[in-house]
Amino acid sequence: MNQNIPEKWKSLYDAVLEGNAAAATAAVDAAIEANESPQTLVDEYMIPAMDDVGEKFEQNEYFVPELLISARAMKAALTKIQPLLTASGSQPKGRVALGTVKGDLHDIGKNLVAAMLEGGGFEVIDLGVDVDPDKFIDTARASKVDIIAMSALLTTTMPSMKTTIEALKAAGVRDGLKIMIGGAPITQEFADEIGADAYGDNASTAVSIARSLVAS
Amino acid sequence: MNQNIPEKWKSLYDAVLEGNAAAATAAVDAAIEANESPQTLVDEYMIPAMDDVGEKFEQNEYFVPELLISARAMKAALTKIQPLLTASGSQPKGRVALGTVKGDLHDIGKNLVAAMLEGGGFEVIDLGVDVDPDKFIDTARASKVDIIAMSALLTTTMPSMKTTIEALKAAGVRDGLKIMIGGAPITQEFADEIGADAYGDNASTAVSIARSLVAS
Amino acid sequence: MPRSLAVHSLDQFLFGRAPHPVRCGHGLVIGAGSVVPEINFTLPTIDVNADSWAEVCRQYGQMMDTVLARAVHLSVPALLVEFETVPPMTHNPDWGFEITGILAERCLRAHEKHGIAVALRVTPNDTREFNRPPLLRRGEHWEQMLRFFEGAGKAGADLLAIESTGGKEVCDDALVNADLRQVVFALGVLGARDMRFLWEHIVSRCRAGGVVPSGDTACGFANTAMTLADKGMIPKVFAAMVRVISVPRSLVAYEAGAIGPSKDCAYEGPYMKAIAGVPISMEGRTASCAHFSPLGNIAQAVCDCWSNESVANVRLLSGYAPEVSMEQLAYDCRLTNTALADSDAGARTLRDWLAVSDAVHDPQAYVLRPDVVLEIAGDLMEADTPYERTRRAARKTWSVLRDAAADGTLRLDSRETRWLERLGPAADALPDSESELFESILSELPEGSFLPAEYGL
Amino acid sequence: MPRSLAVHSLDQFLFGRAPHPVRCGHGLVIGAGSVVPEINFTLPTIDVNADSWAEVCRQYGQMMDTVLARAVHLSVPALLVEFETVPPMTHNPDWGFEITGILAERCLRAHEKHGIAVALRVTPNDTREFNRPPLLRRGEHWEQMLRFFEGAGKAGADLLAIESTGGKEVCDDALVNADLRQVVFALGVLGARDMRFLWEHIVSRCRAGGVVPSGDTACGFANTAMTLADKGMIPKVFAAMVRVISVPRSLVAYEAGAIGPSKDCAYEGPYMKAIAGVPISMEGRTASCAHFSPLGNIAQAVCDCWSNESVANVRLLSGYAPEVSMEQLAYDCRLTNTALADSDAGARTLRDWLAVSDAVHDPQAYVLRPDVVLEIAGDLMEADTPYERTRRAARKTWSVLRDAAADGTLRLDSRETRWLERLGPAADALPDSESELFESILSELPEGSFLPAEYGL
Ligand SMILES: [Zn+2]
Ligand SMILES: [Zn+2]
Ligand SMILES: [Zn+2]
Repeated sequence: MNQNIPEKWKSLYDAVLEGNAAAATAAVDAAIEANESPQTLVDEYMIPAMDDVGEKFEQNEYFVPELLISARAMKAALTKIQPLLTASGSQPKGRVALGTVKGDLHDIGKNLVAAMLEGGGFEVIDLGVDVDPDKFIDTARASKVDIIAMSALLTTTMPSMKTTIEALKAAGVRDGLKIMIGGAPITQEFADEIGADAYGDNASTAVSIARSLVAS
Repeated sequence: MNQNIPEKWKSLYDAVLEGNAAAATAAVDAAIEANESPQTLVDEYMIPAMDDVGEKFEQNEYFVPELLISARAMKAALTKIQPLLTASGSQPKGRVALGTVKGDLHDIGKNLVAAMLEGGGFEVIDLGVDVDPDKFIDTARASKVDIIAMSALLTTTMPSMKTTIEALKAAGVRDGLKIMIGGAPITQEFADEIGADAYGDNASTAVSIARSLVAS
Repeated sequence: MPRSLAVHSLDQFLFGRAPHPVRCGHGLVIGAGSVVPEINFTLPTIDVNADSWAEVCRQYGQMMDTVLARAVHLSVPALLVEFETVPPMTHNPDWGFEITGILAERCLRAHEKHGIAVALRVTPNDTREFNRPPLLRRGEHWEQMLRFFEGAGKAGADLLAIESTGGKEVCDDALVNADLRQVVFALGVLGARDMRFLWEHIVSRCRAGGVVPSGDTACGFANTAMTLADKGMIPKVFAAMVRVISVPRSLVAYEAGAIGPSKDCAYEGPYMKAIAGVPISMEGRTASCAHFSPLGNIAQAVCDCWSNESVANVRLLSGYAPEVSMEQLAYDCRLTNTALADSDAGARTLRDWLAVSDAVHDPQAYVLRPDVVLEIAGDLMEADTPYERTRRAARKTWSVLRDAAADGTLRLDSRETRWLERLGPAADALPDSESELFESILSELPEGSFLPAEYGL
Repeated sequence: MPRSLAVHSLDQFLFGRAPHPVRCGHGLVIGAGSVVPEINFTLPTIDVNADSWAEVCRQYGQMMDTVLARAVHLSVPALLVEFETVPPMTHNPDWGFEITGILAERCLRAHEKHGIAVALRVTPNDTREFNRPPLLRRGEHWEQMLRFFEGAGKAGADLLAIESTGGKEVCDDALVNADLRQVVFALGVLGARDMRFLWEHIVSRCRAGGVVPSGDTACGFANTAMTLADKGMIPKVFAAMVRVISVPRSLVAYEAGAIGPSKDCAYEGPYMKAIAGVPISMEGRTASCAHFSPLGNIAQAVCDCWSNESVANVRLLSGYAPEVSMEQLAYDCRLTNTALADSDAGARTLRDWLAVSDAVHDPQAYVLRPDVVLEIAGDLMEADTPYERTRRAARKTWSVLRDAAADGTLRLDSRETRWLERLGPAADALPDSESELFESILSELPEGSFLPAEYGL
């Protein structure tokens, strides 16, 4: 647990931690009114709150539904803050395009990763399921994407990950971004083999992996 | 079963089939005495007998001990015939150097393959167990070897097969010979991956594999 | 619709014996006095396309050969083989039929040569969800599925099954949010309605083609919940409720003419057997190659087929993984069948050990205890419609779990207890009528989450 | 030497309960009233050398982590972990000790955090056979093995075991030739003599190091025979005789001070338990990942630990193979322990079902039937020396199999029957004395097949 949350806007931290969206947006309003820096609110209250939520999940105190409620409170607060951040020239943590690969329809893991990443301050472009390599390429070209995240749950769709990475290379967009992959049959060995930059074995580690990818 | 064994020296065929070494050598003596061609004895009586022994094994009529008794009868007869064959300028079916790879001590499968190959008319150089790549190379250089056969029974010694093939390449002797591999954890996929020419999943298929390798 | 259960007493609720046995394939009878292994296998990592097709065929042939050889080697008297297609084989039914033929031919040969009783169950994919939101009653995917149902028998299938997914588009999110109301809607309203439509089509095609319309599973719903619970993502008490909530939906297949065995991954199977009397396939500890579960032993308690769920054709130290599964299933069935051959009392003793050994550890196991199954099944069959039964399933399961936790026959940690307390009010708040629930859900779900017309709504 | 058996009656011959339980590790007691899972795992395809060492350590750490997590998840109360080294780790004991430390530390942490009773059994290789013919009492390999025995306790081992191989250099050929006399010589003379030498060394080192000297196995002999028989290479009746012939040899370890549990792959274990009263580890259907066997159920009948033999760390659909094995073992042990908790009569019922379900199908299973074990064990303990016991083992087993085949309690096909008829005279022809056999074998084996001095001959 983060011990040293400043008292000043601790109500914002608490609101996110408890998953109270109304209280979170109210706290943001009050802080902005008092001329607090939006970046400070994000970095010193909201993200620490989401980190602590993740910690509670890891420690078997929270279940995912509780974590999603916090992520929604986080998102509500971010929606208020985003225009101010943009105006002040600050960037989101990073932009992630994610999808389940061609031929595969599994939603849940991908959706959880999307929610976790948004809760962690990332901007997420969800491409859905059964995503064609071209769609990943088009997205990488059209938006400044930092990370492409792919999911597959079948041994027969795992090869689509490789195909997609090769297509990204062929299209000349591979070098500008990082690729993370996950899903039940995926292993670190497979990630290495197909040239992905990272592998996550569950949704809750996705945020820390994404952070280290954009930092590197 | 071979139906059309000529009556003339059928006693030789029967002796090998029944694993009677004394009768086999006696039959060889009689045939040579009668000026029969040694190559005919091998091709039309002895090898068909061993093929039928193999067939009986495949059909669950014989066990390996019975097959080995026949192989010993075959070998006894061949020992008589070999000098005559050499004198007449004919060659053995082929020469196989075989061994269990570096780090691995498993004997049985390798020994069975050796016995089967000898029974099938091959000349066999048994290098033993825990065989260093250099020993394979030296043997390939010193004798005109057609096939190198390698065995491994451990997941941790399988990589020695790859190392050995690479060493044979580096020594410049790989191209002149064929490589067959086997052992419990080995698969066709693994054989393909490391560049072996053939994979056998049991000792009784070794002869037909070796024959097709020398024919190709 | 009969309100009484097909299984009249706990004493008659046994593995290997179902009120209405199913005859199929080459001499196979299921539920007639012994437990039959059901072997499943799937491709290792490979892209299924025209280029890889020869290798795909080789893989299936090799898997079937090794599995049959092992079954014969272990004197397995009777075997059910399941071929679950991968989506390209449903998109292109001819591919699915080709593999079906490869497997069926080997089954026939093994039967003729070794006398093993054997049947082939084929399970095409429910590819309707390739549209998002799914088109359930029209479109390319549905047309190809119909083609598959029609042609499977000629291709060599003895039984047809499916893991249908109507309502999953709502259920997925509901599960990760542990939203009981939405799960009840997804299964008790959407799922049940789609099952009625789908299974009437399947049954008519099967009857025309001489194929056994076997069964369905709430796999995409309740097993997803189980897997999420196993990973610590959602409460086990919630997953246990989802399991029972799936019962009225899965029952629709049998009301529409399916005769069993239910799909192996349908852990709601014991309820199907209790209510409809059909033989059931179940999977437990020997399916841990496919997924972990808290039901390793109890799943076997009243099974008629015993399955490994599915295993990819990877190499293990002894041989290929499908052979390994075959051997494990063979031994497990030897044990249950030895107990059955001993005496009914003996079989009941083994059944109860299997059940007791798991039930206290997990609410998902607890709701499969044979006595609990009969109690809850009796309660939900007091109602006449899928929705009303589903509502009863939620309420009754909740109260059963609460009582079990209170008297210690079920152990729950504090996080689970906290959630059990929350779920009671949620169950009580379920509206009386399907239409009332539909109206309120419509307003809370994002536009386009599902297409009401696809459910006749 | 006591001629009476440690297990006095069939009623007392049960799984989970041994006359002399073993206490070891963090709160673990084996044979004291419940069956304990024994989990084993090994590396996937990898060359073990200095370059790959970091990856090797990571693999072992990951395997131990996933296995312990699954055990805790399933509320497994007690667990035995076996670490069987690969030869480079015995050649270089420091490598073996490093992995031992990695595993031991995780076991301790799991015990402290979750209360699971757990112990680590370490099994170095018998690398003496790297010399051909083997040097058994001298040389580099033997020195390193001694170093391993001495240092294992400090490195974190709670128990030490070995799969010793003295006599194997003669046995291998004898097996494929189905030569009974030579097998008797390899096990009853060479093997028994080497066991005496080896185990006196192991026991003294273990006592000095505070480590439990657990047990040995005739794996390289009788399991080789079983595997050859499974592949149709040698007769099953011969393999069954080899199994019992290995008993006097394996017994030497316990006479020399080993206290159990026997090694999992020692299917002669039931004889060890009957005669010496030590708890035994066994492996059956849950070890089919490692090797197939005709003993899937019967192996469990009187086991105290229940093992998966070994599984490589490959990925399956659910997770890694070691986790899968852990889950399967956990459920199997839940079942036996539920029966034990029910009543002694209940446990006997389950024991008998496990035994009966396999015994009729294969002579190798038949000789493990608890009643047959007691009958044969009693007979061979009438003799005082390993050779005389071995000769009795061959003769008695043959007559037991002949009677069983005659009265139909054992089913044999015609090829097996033909071999059974051959093996009787071979057993009868075994000479009265060890020295007589030694002299005649010396003259028939090629020079240098084995070194008599290494056996004190
Ligand atoms: Zn399923
Ligand atoms: Zn072993
Ligand atoms: Zn072992």
